[in-house]
Amino acid sequence: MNKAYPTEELLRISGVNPNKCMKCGKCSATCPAYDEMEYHPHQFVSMVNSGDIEPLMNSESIFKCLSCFACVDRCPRGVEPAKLIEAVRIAVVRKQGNNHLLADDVPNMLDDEIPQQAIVSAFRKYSK
Amino acid sequence: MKLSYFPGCTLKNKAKSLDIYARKSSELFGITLEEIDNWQCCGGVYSTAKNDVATKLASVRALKQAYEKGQALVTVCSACHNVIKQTNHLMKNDTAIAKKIDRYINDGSMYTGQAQVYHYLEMLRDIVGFDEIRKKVVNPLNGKKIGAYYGCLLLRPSSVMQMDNPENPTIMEELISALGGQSIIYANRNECCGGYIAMESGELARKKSNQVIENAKKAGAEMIITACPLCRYNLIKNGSDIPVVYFTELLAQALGIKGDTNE
Amino acid sequence: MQRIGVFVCWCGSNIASTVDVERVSEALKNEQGVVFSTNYQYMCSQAGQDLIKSAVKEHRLTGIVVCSCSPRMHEATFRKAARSAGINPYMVEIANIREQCSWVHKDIITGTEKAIILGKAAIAKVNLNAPLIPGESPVTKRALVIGGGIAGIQTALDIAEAGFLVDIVEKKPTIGGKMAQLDKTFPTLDCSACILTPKMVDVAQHEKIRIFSYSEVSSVKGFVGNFDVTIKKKARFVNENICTGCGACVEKCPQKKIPNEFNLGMDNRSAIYIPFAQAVPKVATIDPNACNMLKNGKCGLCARVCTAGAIDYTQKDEYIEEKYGAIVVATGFNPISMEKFDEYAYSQSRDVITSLEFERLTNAAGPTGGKLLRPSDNKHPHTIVFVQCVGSRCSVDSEKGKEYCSKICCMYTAKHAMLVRDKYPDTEVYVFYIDVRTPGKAFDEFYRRAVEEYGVHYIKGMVGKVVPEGEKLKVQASDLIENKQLHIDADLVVLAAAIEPDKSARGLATMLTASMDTNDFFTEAHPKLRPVESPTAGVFLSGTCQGPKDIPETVSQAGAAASKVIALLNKDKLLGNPCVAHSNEEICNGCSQCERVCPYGAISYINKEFKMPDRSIKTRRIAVVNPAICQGCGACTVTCPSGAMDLKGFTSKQIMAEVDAICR
Amino acid sequence: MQVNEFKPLIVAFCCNWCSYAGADLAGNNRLSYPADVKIIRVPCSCRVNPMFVLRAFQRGADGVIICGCHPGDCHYTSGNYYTRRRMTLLFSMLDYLGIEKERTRVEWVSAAEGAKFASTMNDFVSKITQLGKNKRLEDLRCKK
Repeated sequence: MNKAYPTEELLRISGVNPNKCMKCGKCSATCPAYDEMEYHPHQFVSMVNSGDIEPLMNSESIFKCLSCFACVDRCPRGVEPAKLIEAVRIAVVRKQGNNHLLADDVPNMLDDEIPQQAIVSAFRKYSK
Repeated sequence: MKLSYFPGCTLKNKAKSLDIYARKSSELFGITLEEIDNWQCCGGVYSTAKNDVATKLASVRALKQAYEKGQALVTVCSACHNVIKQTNHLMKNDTAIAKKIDRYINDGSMYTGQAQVYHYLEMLRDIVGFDEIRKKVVNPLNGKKIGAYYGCLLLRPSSVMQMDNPENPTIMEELISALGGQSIIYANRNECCGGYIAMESGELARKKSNQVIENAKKAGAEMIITACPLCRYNLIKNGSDIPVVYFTELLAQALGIKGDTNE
Repeated sequence: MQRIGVFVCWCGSNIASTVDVERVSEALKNEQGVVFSTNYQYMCSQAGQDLIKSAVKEHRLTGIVVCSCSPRMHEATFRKAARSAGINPYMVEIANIREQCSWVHKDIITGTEKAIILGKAAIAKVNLNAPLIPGESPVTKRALVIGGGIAGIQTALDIAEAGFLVDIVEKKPTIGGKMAQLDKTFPTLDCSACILTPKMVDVAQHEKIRIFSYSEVSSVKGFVGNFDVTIKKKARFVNENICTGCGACVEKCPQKKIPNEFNLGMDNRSAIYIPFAQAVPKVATIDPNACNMLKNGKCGLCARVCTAGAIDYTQKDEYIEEKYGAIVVATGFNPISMEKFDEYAYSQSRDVITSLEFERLTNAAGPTGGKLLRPSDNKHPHTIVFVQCVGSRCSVDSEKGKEYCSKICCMYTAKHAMLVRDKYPDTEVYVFYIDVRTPGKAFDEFYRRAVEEYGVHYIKGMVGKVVPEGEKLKVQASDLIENKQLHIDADLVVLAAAIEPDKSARGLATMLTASMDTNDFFTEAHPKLRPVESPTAGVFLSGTCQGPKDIPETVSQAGAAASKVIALLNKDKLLGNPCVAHSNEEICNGCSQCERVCPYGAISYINKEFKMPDRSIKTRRIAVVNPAICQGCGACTVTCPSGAMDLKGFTSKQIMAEVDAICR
Repeated sequence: MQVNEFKPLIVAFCCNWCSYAGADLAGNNRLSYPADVKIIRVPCSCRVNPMFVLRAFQRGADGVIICGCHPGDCHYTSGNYYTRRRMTLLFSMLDYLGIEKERTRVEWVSAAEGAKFASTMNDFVSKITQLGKNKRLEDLRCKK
């Protein structure tokens, strides 16, 4: 289990002010990975704000975000939910033994055509 | 004219044609792309976390080198461009982080985002000019219907990237028409292909890529062009039955540097 | 040398409990110029005022200091008393020893000390007071209304009904504004044209009203009661007085492919056109950018078919100068551009439309004759998605739309949804909302009817992306209550675009020196108590130029603005504020600094001849303040490098004397 | 002159439309602040000539505060912007002359902000009390 991070810390790391959110749900409306996520972008914003962080840290949702910034760009209030998801994800993978992607797993994921870019990106996103 | 050039890891391996034709084509317009010395991989994705400093070092080194040479920095790969441009923006706007990074690099002068960063497409539009390109076309595309695929990295976050209207971009469409092709506008051209999720969840990548391909095809596209090796990989891997090529290949073909790109 | 009387008020116990009034009146007795000092229980009462009057007589007072409550409370009372005692009302100064002394200090010793100092400061000031006489200016009994929408129409009618002349300046070829484009109006669903067009006819027929259509205000000079306005009457290439509006020219015009502004470009009009059947004035206008005759001299068909001989290809822009006593701004609104919201594919699909376009699509006089058909293929849409708050309620840092709520969208969207379900029950209608805001008489009931009786699907959530694919619009949205992402294959998507002030308002505000907020809405003189007046005297606000509002609100504000105008025009003379700036022509060097800081344009320059010591005549440029325009802020007095500019009633010497008295 | 406890002398210039009304509201609500504050009413904060501020210090004031409408709310549309610019310059010059920046202040107080007026004055007086008597610029010839 991942112990909860304090809200303030996540807000500091992400630079996000969740109080700006007007709860319109456009982030979740535009999210391409919505169906794969247990918690959706708008929930990240409201749950971090209310300190309900542990479920987020223990959820696979943090690894489903594609960092495509659609939520950031389309948010009418400038909340930047993707940055908050990134902060939670970093809080998780930085902990000892929490790497989501291990070097040993990689060979099985590869095919002849996969670009290097995919591998480095995945490592940066999923591991310390 | 000489510009600094950051090719990136993939362009040296799987996406060699993105790299080669970018260099060759620019020579035709009197622009030499000078590869940055000892460049390091940008990391593929930009980390937005304020406590993530180390991942920015490679980009800052490249930016700094370009700036010290008095040159703008050009990238072709969407991912590299995204990381480098966002890092540059951060250096310009967050002095605390710029200072931290300065302590790592420790070479006597702090970098604060002074370099100019261009994506190769921006270079074509803003330095060369599409009219100039039009004049140099020897093998026009004869009205071929081509859908530009931007993906997410080129355009977003738009306040930083500032390449084009993030919801209705025109830069690749203008290139296509300069090369004599017919650009096909389709709504999913700025939606994510799935990106690195291909490693983790092939299913999601397939779904996203298919949405792009389907939308492009229904709009009438016979070919898709992209600036991103990962986009190209995802689209092809997930069964695109129309060709997906790098925009530089198309450019080189129209300029007479390369043979037909229709495989 | 002044002869000053000091009157210290107890205000019952309000002052007397924390200020030793006896000691105060005693202490002030020996101040410079004071010849009489007393205290009384209630200075503002009739007896208190009589006390002042008799003291003026008895002690031949030339100045009065009242130590009492705030001047904001009773300055006017004591000035009136002074006048009836025969001295200039501006020889009265108030020392505020209640709000700013007895009520905020607990201790009688400190309270008394402070009251004495405040009294001394007031005495020091009165010593330097001079009698002031407010300037008078005549009032031109004619009003100008800028904008001919429902706001301008209502204001003009109300003013004219009171018997004053009114001119309406409308930049389009016809009056009517946005309301003329609407189909039905909420919450009663009466037809917009049916209630508007009779009013347009009233305007046209009213003997007191003149309409300058296809015209713009090009300059405004002067001040309240005396505005000099130049109106540019754009060349319409048709003689308005002769044209009968028969429409023969429109029919014959070969150039028929011009996007029709009235239908928001959803159909075409000819190069010579009448915007709509009930246009007022009902005369044709030639679009110079489209007319072949005007562009290259090849055509002239309209002139040939016009039996009245009204066509005049040589017509030029005309400038009309007119004087007005009051100006009403009624410049209205427009939906914002959807350029920054292209995730909704507005520029990619003709089937993604704004709500105003939807109005035209359902209007019997619209491009489809009132049948709800998709613009792309003229097919009947079976699934319609309405998106609310497109561009409203955006934060500044998102750099997309407007920060404010556009106020009318919730209601018109409910109206649209309801009308669709009523006329086409086979249509599924989805409304995506963030909040449904329905404050207003019978408004919430209306919205509930849309949901409960008409079965409109209201979904809390926002649309994230619209993807045109084949014949469908794939709408991706969130349903926050069900915590689901929805995918709807829609036939038509309607965007409730935020509204913004008309672009012409900015330039107009500069001409009028009327202030605007950051959104380019005109600001009111007081947000609560003077909502239809601009802070600039003589300029009034009507309708959405002041802020988003619906038709009933617009009409009430229009009437309110009219009543303010009527009250102004009813006066034969206007009394100004005598506390205005004044330039000492001996010192002024005509540097123009004061002119630049004056927010009202009250300062101008004249060349004046001065006799030099050697009897020669020298002409010098000097500043002259127009006391009717000056509002007395004093910005010029501080900016003046030579010290020539001073403010009557608040002269530098007076304020310094107060400083000295306090710091003594 | 016998001084047991230092009581500062503070001159407050208040614009007629916002801050003076704010001060009145503080009174209406009985929100107390030290009697050391003496208010001079001006039509607009932009009427305050730097000369007045200098005069106050010359005559022995320990602090000068200028209160106006909030930016954007000026009754005369732009007066407070002039105030802000002028006073920024004046205050830095005064600082250079040795009159600490804390002794001078520009505050925006609306007619609705009685509480803000009182708290601003309390704060200002306590800051000035800490600083002590102002000796700079004081013209001893003015003292009787």
